[in-house]
Amino acid sequence: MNKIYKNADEAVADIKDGAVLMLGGFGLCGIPENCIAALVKSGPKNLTCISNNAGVDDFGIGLLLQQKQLKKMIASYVGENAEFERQLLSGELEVELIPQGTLATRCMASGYGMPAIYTPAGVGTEVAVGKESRIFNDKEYLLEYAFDADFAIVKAWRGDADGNLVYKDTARNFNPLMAMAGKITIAEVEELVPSGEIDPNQVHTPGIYVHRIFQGKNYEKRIEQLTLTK
Amino acid sequence: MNKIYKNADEAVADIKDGAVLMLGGFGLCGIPENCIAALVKSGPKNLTCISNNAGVDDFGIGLLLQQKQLKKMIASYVGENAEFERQLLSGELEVELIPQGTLATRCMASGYGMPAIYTPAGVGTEVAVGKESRIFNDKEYLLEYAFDADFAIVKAWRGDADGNLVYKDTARNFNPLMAMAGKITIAEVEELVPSGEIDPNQVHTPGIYVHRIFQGKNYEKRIEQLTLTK
Amino acid sequence: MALTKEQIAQRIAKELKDGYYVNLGIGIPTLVANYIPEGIKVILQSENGLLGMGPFPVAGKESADLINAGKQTITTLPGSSIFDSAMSFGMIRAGKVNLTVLGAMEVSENGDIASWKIPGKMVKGMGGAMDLVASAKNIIVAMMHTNRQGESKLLPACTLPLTGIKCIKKIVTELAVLEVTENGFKLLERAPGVTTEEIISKTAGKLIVEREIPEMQF
Amino acid sequence: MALTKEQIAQRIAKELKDGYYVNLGIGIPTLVANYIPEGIKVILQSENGLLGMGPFPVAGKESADLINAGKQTITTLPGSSIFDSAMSFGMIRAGKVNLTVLGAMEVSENGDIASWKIPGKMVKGMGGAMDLVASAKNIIVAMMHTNRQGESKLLPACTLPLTGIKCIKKIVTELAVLEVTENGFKLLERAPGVTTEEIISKTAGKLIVEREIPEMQF
Repeated sequence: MNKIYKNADEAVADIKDGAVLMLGGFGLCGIPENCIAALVKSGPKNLTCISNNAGVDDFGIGLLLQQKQLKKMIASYVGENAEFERQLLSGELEVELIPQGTLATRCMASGYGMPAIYTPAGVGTEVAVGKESRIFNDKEYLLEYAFDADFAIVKAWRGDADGNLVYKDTARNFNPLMAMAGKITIAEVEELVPSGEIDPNQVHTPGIYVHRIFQGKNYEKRIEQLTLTK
Repeated sequence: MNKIYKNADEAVADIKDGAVLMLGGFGLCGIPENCIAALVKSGPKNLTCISNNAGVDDFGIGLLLQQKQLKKMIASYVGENAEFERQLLSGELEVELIPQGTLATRCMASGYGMPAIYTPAGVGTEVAVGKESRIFNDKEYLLEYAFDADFAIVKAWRGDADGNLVYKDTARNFNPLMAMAGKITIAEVEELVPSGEIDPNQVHTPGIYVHRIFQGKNYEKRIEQLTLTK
Repeated sequence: MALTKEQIAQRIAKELKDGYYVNLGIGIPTLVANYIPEGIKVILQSENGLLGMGPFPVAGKESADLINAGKQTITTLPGSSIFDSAMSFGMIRAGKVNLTVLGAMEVSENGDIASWKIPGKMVKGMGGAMDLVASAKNIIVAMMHTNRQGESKLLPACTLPLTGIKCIKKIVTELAVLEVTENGFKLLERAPGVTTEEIISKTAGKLIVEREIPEMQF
Repeated sequence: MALTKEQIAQRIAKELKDGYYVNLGIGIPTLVANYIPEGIKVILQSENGLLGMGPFPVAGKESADLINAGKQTITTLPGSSIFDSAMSFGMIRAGKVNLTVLGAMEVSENGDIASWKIPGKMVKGMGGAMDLVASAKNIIVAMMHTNRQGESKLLPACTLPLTGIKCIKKIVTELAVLEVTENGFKLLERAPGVTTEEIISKTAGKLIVEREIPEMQF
């Protein structure tokens, strides 16, 4: 059994045109920088991308947008990206906006083998249009389906040879959920350690969910809104 | 804000006849020993108890069975308890046996505000009788409802004044799930530490789910099947 | 005189109670954290996966791995916990968060809210707002009473795409504190020096003025 | 000669492949861990919340906090991970566990299994078995070919309450290895020295014997 890949190029090499990808992160926090760079290089087109945000113009998923590699974006918030807005308004890019909790839970449902979940988010709004709804205990819920992604690409702080992952602070966000949800899950980590160095009690993503792991390099870890106490 | 209680007696004092309780643990591993002892002392009757197992004759939930405090037991496996079997066969005790994964997920659903979940466990068996089923992607699933418990009583290894909990090894099991699911959640811990001593990244149950916490004492931590490598 | 944004936040902070878990949205709601009353403990939830959000870091202590839902650098506090986005919205959906404060473009007299989209003009997405308003038991909207064109944002019915329905309980604007009741907006308090007449004139939805309206106290 | 329980486990272990995540039930299945082929890595899942289950501890190293689903004291290994029961059954339900080995009271020729209840006699509960059989892609049953009364446990249809339907793919008994096909049990291998005739006589369900049946190799 070997899950360790040399680098991002090797890990994403078989991602082809038309693939459905999940990309971890919230804003620019906890995004798989190395894999995104490798995808820009390898250049698959017509990708469907499931991610909470769409990066900024010159970083994160914004880099894939610049190269026009995306056919469709499924996200909850895309407000920091002018190129995104341009492609959306021009019709080049198909966009599905869904509530953030729904996005997260549809990933989890996939990793937990649950075909669908019920959530009240979006009831009475345009998000509910065309969706099945149901009343439980006098409250209305929408039926939302588990995602079906070819590849989940996540970023963790530490990982081991068995594929166990540990995240740091709020860079956790969607990463563990997407890690569970990919047919093939690729994890890039800041530090790849031998199995046995991570306390089993502190593993956030058990290795069973991770198929490929590599040590990333040159992390930029850009801060979107530097806000300081004076 | 004070979540810290003096001891088990104080923490369970308002549990009255007819209450629906969740009790964490798997077998005798990770069970809330102090709270069970306090419930035997305070003596509420006609309890409904949701727990994976029913303890053994003289320990765990078995102690509540001895005192005939239970009206109904909801569990997945009850094979180590003669008094349980006697009360069941005599009709003194109502029993609902449900698949272990269904039990776990119905707790989680409650803590995640999901009114119901779909699982294939039990399809085609007597577990499915009277339940709604549905086909997703050519596979049949049962609709199973979130639990509704008055009190969830769990045992953790460490806890802090904010109610954050950390479990040890497989004593984790159902505890974090039930901790999320109680209208009131009571946590007993082997070590109660000041807030700030637990790394936020290593919290298993965030304090928002925990209403009462106390440092337990005299843990017996009985081993059910001591099995050694010779 | 109309309240400043800081004063709106200050007034909302008076609604906080000891032990409350609170989610503060982007904008004015974020400022509420600066006015938590003395002697009570309030725990801030950030829906990107943090309970116990602390203040912004001092220079040099910022971390790209520690941000709030507005993508601002923040800090943790003793007793903080970190979790994934599914658990974060799980606790929101389960009603464990006691109070949600968020901004809005429009609120209707039956408690509907619109806050995420202006068709043809602005498409940012709903983020976590739809989840929050669908599940929170207690939601306060912090917003200006009118938009830039001077039109009332308290309407008989929202004109913009909705974020959630029948969910808003209270509204604090630069002019007034209002409760959403079965019969419409009920005026509870006036900003110091603002007349009931001005509030009436700037409220397009049904407004209930039952008695002499007191001025806000800070 | 009929296989011992250890030999049944040994034969099943030949089905293991490098990198497999495997859930082993109580009884004979547990013994499979002793026969993992050299040179491959197999990771054992225990449904009470552990991946990477190690051997039983040596005396003095046992911990009440570290047990397997059979409540036996066990150990972790480098690369182990611990999780709660919802995630444990989540990974089972999502089909991430490559192979499940469990015992049975009865298996029917269409792959139904009964293993958790004898009405009026025994009520232990299904534990995690219903979840496992409903979701695992690859399930091997390890059991005796007949019960204590000498009656076949491979039946046209199960007589006891079911654990799951149309889910069993393979059966290893003390006499034979059988595959469950659309047309019934297909005999694949005989235990050394056991005749095809004996297997036929002890199999109540439809048995397909397509060719000369080879003896098992260990």
